[in-house]
Amino acid sequence: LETVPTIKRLRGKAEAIRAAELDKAMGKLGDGLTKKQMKAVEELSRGIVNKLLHGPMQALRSDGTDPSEVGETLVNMHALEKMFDLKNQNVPQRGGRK
Amino acid sequence: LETVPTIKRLRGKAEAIRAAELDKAMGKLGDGLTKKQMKAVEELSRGIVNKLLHGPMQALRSDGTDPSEVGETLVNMHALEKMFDLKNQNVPQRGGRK
Amino acid sequence: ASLDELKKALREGRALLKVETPAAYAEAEKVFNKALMLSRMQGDQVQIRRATRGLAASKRGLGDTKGSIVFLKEVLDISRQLGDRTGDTDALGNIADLYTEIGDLENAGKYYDEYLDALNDEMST
Amino acid sequence: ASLDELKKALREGRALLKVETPAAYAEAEKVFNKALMLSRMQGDQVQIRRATRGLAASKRGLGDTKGSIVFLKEVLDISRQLGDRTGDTDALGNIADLYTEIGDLENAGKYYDEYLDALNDEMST
Repeated sequence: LETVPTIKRLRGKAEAIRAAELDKAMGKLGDGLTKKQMKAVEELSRGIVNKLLHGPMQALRSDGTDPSEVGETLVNMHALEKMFDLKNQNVPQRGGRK
Repeated sequence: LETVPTIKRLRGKAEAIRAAELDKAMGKLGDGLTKKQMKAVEELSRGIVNKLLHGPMQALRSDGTDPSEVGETLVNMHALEKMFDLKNQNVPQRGGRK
Repeated sequence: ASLDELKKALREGRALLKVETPAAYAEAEKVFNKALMLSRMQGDQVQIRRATRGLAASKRGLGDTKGSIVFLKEVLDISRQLGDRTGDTDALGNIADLYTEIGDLENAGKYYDEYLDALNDEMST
Repeated sequence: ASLDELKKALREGRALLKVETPAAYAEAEKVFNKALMLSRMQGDQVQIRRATRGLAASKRGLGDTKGSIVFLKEVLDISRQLGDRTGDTDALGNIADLYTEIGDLENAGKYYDEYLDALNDEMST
């Protein structure tokens, strides 16, 4: 269960990247898009993030009964925290700096 | 250096996802887009992938002198291979099934 | 006329959410409550779901984590009745995030599992 | 007229690359060679770079890994002369991929490092 907050942080990080890139793109696309087109662009951004991060998020879940599986999940957690620089992200339980 | 092929596989996996989602989006967007708009959509897809994967790719590089750093890089490699399901990807050196 | 009013309320509520200030969230909550009432009068489940989603986001913005979870579960219920799971993946992920925020990691894990299953279904279609 | 011919060749070459068959890659190589000649006549470095990129992609499609690397390094040289690094990140990543393919992991690692640095620069601007 200790890997659960990491899923939230990873989702938060990905969402921040997605929203920033989508904003940038929408600025360049201008107002000429139809609602349907805007939805397609938004779905593009979500689709890429979801497909890329499904594996890493899944790697943070284990049913907690098999000890070796739990160990692997913890290794994955530490690896992902470091790779995605998730430690400094604001999460209530840790009370760290923003 | 043994982590190098993993970078290629990770890039390949991400590019396949990006290209498929971009294709899907372009189909929905129709032919009404200007060249500039198409470029913005394409840049959106690249921006998300690059920003998301820079950390994991960086985690596969170490200068190979500090033994503990090398060890960590190998741990990252195994974690990423599994998380992103990179083992079954086609890479010449491994000669595996596609 | 009532349908126009409903659509206007939903639009206004979504715009308020983007302001991201406590006052705007409070105003959004009012507007979405009105939208919920109007959509119930219309008996349109899809619009009811939209208003409920707006209320969940308003509550979250106001720091009412548990309130937000209640509305998001309501969203899942409506989807089940409608037989249309659009947006459920997002709702599941958000419920899990909210449970994480209040330290209920047991429920968070349960909802992340449902979220990952839903993502997986989306990916294979 | 020659500029039109050049642009047409570049367009045709790119379309051929998308076909992804050996015959199309061979044809693309011819077309990009023509584009390279035309762009040199124009003395337009940006167009020369485009043609060179096309040649690198054609070579790669034809399985000529080393040939592809040569053209991609040429692309980097042109960029340096132009003082315009557009597309260099991509070229660096591709060079590293190609070195990986031929088992030269030393050079692959070197180019991945440059690629990651370039990505980092892109991200901070």
